[in-house]
Amino acid sequence: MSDTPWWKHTHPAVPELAEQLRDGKIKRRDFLRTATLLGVSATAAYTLAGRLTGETAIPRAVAQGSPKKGGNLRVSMFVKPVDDPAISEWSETGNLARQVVEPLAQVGTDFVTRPYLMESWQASEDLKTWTLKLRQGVKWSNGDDFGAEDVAFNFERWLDPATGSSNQSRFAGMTHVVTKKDAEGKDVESRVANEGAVEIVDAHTVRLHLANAELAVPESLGDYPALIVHRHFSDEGGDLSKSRVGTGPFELTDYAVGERAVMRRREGQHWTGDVYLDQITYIDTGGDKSAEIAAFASGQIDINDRTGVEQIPAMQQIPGLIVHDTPTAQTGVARFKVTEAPFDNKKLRQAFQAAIDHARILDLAYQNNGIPGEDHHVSPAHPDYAELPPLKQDIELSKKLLAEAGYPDGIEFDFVCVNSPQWEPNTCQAIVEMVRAAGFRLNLKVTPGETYWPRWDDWPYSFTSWTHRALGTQVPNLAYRSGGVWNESSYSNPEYDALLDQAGGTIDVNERIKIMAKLEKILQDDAVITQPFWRSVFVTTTEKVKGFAVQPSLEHHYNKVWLDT
Amino acid sequence: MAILILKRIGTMALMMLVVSLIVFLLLEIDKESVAVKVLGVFTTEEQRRLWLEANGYFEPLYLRYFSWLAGFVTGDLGESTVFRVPVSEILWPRLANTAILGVLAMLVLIPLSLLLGVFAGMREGSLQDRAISVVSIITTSVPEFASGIFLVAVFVVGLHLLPGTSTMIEGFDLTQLVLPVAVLVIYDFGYVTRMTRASMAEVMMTPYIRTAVLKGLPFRRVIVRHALRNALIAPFTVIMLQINWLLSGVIVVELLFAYKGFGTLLLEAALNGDIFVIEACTMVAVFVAVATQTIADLGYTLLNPRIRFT
Amino acid sequence: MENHMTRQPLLEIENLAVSYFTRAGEIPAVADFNLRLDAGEAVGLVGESGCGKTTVAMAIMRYLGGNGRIVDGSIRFQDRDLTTMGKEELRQLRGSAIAMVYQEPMAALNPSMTIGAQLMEVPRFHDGATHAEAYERSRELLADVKLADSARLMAAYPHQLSGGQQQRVVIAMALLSNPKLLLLDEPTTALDVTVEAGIVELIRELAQKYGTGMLYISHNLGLIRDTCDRVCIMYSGRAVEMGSVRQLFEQPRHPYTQGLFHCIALPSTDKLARPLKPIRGQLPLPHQRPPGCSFAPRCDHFAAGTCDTPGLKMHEIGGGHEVRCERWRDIDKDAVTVTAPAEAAQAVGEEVISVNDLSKYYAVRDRSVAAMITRRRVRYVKANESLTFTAREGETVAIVGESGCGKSTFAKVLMGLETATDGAIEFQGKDIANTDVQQRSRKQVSALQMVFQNPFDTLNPSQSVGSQIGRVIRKFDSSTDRSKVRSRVVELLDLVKLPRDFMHRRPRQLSGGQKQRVGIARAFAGNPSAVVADEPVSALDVSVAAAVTALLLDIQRRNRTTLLFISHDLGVVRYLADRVVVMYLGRVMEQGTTEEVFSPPYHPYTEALLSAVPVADTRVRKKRIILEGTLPSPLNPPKGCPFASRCQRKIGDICDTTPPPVLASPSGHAIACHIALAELAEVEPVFTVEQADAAE
Amino acid sequence: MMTEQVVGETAPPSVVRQTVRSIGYLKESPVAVIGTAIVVFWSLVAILAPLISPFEPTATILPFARPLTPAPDGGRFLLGTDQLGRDILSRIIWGSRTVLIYAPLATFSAYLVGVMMGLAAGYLRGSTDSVLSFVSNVILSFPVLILYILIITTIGPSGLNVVIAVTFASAPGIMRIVRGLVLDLRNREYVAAAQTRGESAWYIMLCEILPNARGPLVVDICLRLGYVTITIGTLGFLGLGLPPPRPDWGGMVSDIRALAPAFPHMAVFPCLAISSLVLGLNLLADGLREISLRD
Repeated sequence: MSDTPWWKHTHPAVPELAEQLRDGKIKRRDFLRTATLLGVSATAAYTLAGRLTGETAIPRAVAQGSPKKGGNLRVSMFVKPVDDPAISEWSETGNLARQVVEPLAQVGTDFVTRPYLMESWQASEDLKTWTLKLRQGVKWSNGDDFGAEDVAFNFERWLDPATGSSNQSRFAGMTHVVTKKDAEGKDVESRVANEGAVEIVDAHTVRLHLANAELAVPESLGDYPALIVHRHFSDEGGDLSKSRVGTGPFELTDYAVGERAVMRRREGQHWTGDVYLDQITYIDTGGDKSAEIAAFASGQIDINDRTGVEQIPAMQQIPGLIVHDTPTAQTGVARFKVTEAPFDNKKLRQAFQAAIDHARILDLAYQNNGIPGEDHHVSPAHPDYAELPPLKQDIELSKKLLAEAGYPDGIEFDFVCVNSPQWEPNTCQAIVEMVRAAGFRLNLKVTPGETYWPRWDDWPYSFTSWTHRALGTQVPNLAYRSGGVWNESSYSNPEYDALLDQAGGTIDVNERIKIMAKLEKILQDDAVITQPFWRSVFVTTTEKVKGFAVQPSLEHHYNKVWLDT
Repeated sequence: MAILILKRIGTMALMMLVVSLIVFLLLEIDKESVAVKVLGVFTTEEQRRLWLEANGYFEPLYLRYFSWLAGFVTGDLGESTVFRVPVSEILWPRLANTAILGVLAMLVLIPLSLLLGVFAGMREGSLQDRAISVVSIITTSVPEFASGIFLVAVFVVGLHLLPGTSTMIEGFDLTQLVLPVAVLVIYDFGYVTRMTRASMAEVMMTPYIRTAVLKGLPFRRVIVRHALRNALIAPFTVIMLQINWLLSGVIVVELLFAYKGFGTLLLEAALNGDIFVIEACTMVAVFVAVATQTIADLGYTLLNPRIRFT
Repeated sequence: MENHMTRQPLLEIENLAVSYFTRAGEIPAVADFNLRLDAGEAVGLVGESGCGKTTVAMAIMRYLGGNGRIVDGSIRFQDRDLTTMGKEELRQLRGSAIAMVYQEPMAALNPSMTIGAQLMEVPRFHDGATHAEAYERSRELLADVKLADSARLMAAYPHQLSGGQQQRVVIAMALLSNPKLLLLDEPTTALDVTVEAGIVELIRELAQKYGTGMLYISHNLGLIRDTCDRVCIMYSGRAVEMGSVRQLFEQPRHPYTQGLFHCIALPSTDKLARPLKPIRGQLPLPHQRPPGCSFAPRCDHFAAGTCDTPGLKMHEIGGGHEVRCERWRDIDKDAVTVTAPAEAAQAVGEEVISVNDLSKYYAVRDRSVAAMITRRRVRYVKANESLTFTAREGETVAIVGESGCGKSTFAKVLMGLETATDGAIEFQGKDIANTDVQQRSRKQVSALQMVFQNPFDTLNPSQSVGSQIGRVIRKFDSSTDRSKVRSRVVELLDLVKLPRDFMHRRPRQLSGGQKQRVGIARAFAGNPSAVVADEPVSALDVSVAAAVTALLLDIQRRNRTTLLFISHDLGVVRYLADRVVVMYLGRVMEQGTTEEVFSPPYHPYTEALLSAVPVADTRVRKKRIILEGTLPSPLNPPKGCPFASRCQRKIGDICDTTPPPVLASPSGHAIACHIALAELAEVEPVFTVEQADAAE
Repeated sequence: MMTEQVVGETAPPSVVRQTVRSIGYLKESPVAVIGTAIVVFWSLVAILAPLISPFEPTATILPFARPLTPAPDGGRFLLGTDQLGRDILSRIIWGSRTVLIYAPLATFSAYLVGVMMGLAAGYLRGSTDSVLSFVSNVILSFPVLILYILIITTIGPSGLNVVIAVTFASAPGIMRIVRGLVLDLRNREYVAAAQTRGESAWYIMLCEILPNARGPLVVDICLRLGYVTITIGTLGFLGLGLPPPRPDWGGMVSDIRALAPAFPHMAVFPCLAISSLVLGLNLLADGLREISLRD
């Protein structure tokens, strides 16, 4: 993508990382991920990694012949409302907006976060101060220059509680809680931006001041609510479908929510160079996945937003279609409410764990498109992942443990899961069938999201899907720390919490991995969750679509996509 | 007649009022759930309370109902929580799309089923009667989702003859409506055909047809002049009721073919808890149903001199 | 009587056999049927339901439905064989040379076409008339069938006409193309008796005027006597006797024909002098017909070896009189004297029911604009107005009137299904006019029971006979002892002369007469002191009706039950009633003993009713009074005398403006009329017996 | 018209004989015979499911097997397996249980309510009739699938709720039919006879009127069973039906519909199952109507 010169003032941890990489103490992938997060440019990281390991580092977006100009890329996707990217809750909204306005950073198809509207970022040693060096020469479509003022304006909006942006919690370190009295005199708490949290250093440099250490700032800047709008966005109505000023290569020309969105390439050269497509047409084919297949079959679409794993076999049967995939740290876990009987019985949970064959579930429910899980919610895709001895299914052990737990005749309980996407109930059904042999008689209760989500952290035993996060500690912090905001299992273990704190403060990857190994082992041994697999995501295209690769968050990076007609 | 029309319209208004009350109570009596639906599951109680306060949800229920109703009557249908636009902005175009689909389906369905029905009922028990009856009973037994899947498998995936979805992105395209209309007609024509057949057969048994035959009229004249008019009174009502049914039938078809109509709007709204869209869609659907029922009643009166002249 | 052999035959039916083909196999409906009909001649085809008379007519029309077929014989019309005729030829004949009049005029007319359109089709399709010609001819014929305002009628729909008017339209339609042959299939059965009289009169006149040959199908011998030259009696698919009206009515030869005459209550005869003698047994089903004579199982003259040999033929017995009976020579032709023992008139007891000034109004909400303006939103149908009469123990009181006269409403009030608007009904010393049946004591309810009109409706089809009777017993005796209930059911079945195993039968396994017997058993199960019988035999065939009537009277006499007999059939009423109440438009016109009512002085309405009764007795001469106009709407009854609008003896405006006084004789004979009693007394009696030497 | 001989037969007919007779009755219509055969076939399949099902309906064995593929532990997947490796034949066999439990249950429940409403409205008339008729008109004015979607999304999808929804949505239609029949039957003289002996309104409705309305109602029950079957299938298809893993024909089609173009066997057989059952019920209704018209 962008060719960023080597930034001299890298994070102090980088040389150390490089050393570890060279010594083979960390994997190349881990190095890349951590290094880029700390401010090393991707190219630099790749170059460095290549130099250090002797491998040739080539990004996944490989050349596929010589690009042709022109053409209309027809994309099947839910056409969600495009109003204010900052408050959007849907990746689909982000994908529409992304063609018009652009982020400061972008997570590439290889999981690596790169500067986008920035030339580079630099974090302080304590990870509390982040300096963003903005790209120069980028123009807004109305002719204005893109600069620090725009970025500051966006941060201001994100952190303003009135905006209601999810970015406020992503950059929680830049805010503090205030208490106000409402009309009835009751105390109302809300978060507001810290004084001086965003500092405009010069026209193309912005510095962020955080109250606490935060490693994931670049990834947050690459998330879909962090698309940068023009500084006059609010004055022009705060609605992207009306005020269509952007830095992106396309402009929104026709749009009907729920039906279609048409993007036409803007006049002039985009700052990333040639953009091949003349037009992108987003077509909403509705919630029925078979409609999309029919649309592919009759040549009505060229690419879809995402391909459900259940669609793949059908897609593969249609000539001229290619199913692209990429592994992710997205997963789903079946978790016990460990504070509730009978799940407070550790033996019982371990018996359950012993009855699971993770690879088999992956095969049945996800057609083997992923990596088997290890019941500790840290992904091999994470830089700080520590490899543990693989889990093995052992029905006899399971039976024995179950008997020891006080259920020699087996046990029956409810298992709640949401009805869509379909891989979730499928996974649950595979689990139910699998553990039956060990004496677990599970009553699967498949409920609609409307029933499931209001009580999602309340069910005694249920299945929840989790999206991927940059670092191995992030999900455990949310989900398994005592009193964690999303601690659905109510797991509480001071030792685990302490290790989490320790890992959070450890930048040295090897050190961190050592801590992570303990952390992972604790959760695995406590058998709080069954995590069947880490799943891949898929996108289907026709053969005509070139220059495409799946981005793990399913972002649509179409600048270099072209149609081979 | 004018009185009758006024009376029917009065009944209709009363009906709509009651329906509106039901819809309102069903969806809005629990204001907490309204807030959850509008603001999302992950909002705090505080946020919901503020929203409820701002939107007047702490008023007494009957006041809420009246202001809601007033909004409805004046065309303020609220805002879609999923689409974040006023409901009327999406509802009317979607309804128009469904109307196109519905009218096309009716244009195929009505002549087809009346023709077959009359043809079968004309000579009850004949070979043509048996054949038509068998076909119509079989097609009626196949659910729309099944015939839809098969038609797609055959005509789209297998033969590449027809477009698989009907999103109408490149503008109106009649070929995209072939399969949706086919699915609707296949499921429904059997019913109307059978009703027409039964009605025709019954008329053919009546003494006045005997009178006409024994008057020495040619068979054609007996059928066209004497039988048809009487035989078509019952199917007329049935056909008008199909409009009500069509509002249901389009849901499956629109979903299957990604047609941007009223049915998918309602279904998606229902699945996403898009409460104001559900309300508006339901009210519109019921209005269409009640209106067609009213028209059916009035038409029945017009068609049937026995009622018209008493 | 001319010798028909010399005349040109119009229709000749030879050896006709018609069968219906069902899943059960071939069902012969008509067999070995011969008939000759000359131009201008009227032949009556008589028989009870299921005898095949309508099949004969439909065979002539070649309209036998999907499963009927002519299996043998020929039907020659003007020397052309209809049975082999091609479709187009047949079509041209239908409706032009041969036309038909049907039983239900309302059903025979297309409800969604105007009268004019339906009439005009005939000249347009048969004579190629222009629209204007067709219109003119149709309008003329409407005038011919005595329908006033023919232009307006042309634009009217059938339902806007009364039954009598509809039948006139059907007749006009039949006559439009000057048919040579007119088939009339029970053309007056669905009509009220006074309307019937008008239609019969019209048919007779028109037949003379147009010189049309007529085949008149009826179950009513009285009507045949009034309209036909010759008669053919059918029984079970075969003609059993044929001859001129006089031959057949005066000297019936076939035992079945004789039996039929014994079943008819003639208004000119007395029940004590000439009791009804029902034919025993019942009509065999087509597939159960005995070999030989079908009537054999019911015949008193049956002789084994003679009557049960197959292939019995008609025997000519002179003058064109034929009979299908092997033993006709052996049967005494005057065998009419076989009479049941005459029963003495019974002494009547004390008053059981006393109706006093009873009125029943139904409120009708008028939602028209006119009503809103005049603020007369609620109007009343006066179904009963000021009824006053009594019934004593052991007495039979007949309530007579045409449909819509309020007799059924009265029955409902009496039974407690409705409550009275005004007035009182004293029953066993208590006023029950305003007591709903639910509020009445069990004793009151069981003491007042009812026999219903429609035999096909009177029993619950989904319960066995025994359980239906048993329910009544349990209800009234509150007896739950199964064996006691059962023995009482058996007792009741014996009472109505039904086999005991009928207890387990379902109603659909019973014939109409048997059902009506069960209905009677049910009514008498609680030992009632009064029974209301609402036209109990009007839907039954004559031979069955006679038996049921006789049974009812028998039980009534034995139990000294008060019987309120509601009927429109004056013949039956004369035969069985002690006292008669004549009603018109909800009011009592005349009441008195049977003798008083059936002889002058008559109320003009009674007089008209009596004259309308067809009499199957050639010796009786009958005065003809044809009532004009239709029944006024009960919503808007005349201010004065309700009968004024149709009265043949109307004396002036007083009839329209002033309600008539009730003229009562000391004996209790009361007439509501403006004409003085003395004047009415001088009216010529309706019936006069021609020959003094009548058999009785 | 009389259909049976009047002679003979002295013993009271037993329930068994009555049943035998009513089955014999069906023979009069070949259509009814075929319909009955199909319905009986599926009923037997449902009853005998544990015996005839070759595999556990929820057992995940071998995904994406085409029909006739041999199973790893012996046996054969006659109709193939689905994406989770479950035997389709076994799922159809067990699915017949779901369908033949919920459709009749829902129909029965709707009938219970509808018949009571119809009897009351048609027999008692007056304000009872006005109120009940208005209520039913209001419910019937909702397009039926919309009503189902509203109810199910409000109370959530489950077997019980499907029954509740069907009851709510169908009872008014049943009420109309029953009311019409009652309006006719209430004028019968045997009803008048019951009234004149002072029977209570409910006795008359339930014992005098209802049994005689059964002819048209049986026909309607068959049609409605078919319709409810389709409805449950359609709700399953829309994702509002009976939740997995209990096999349910509509749900089976819904689950794999994305795969239908590639693996037609996964869709064809459940669709055939549902269509054939509905066809059987429709034929049975048709035959019953034909027979009733003949008498």
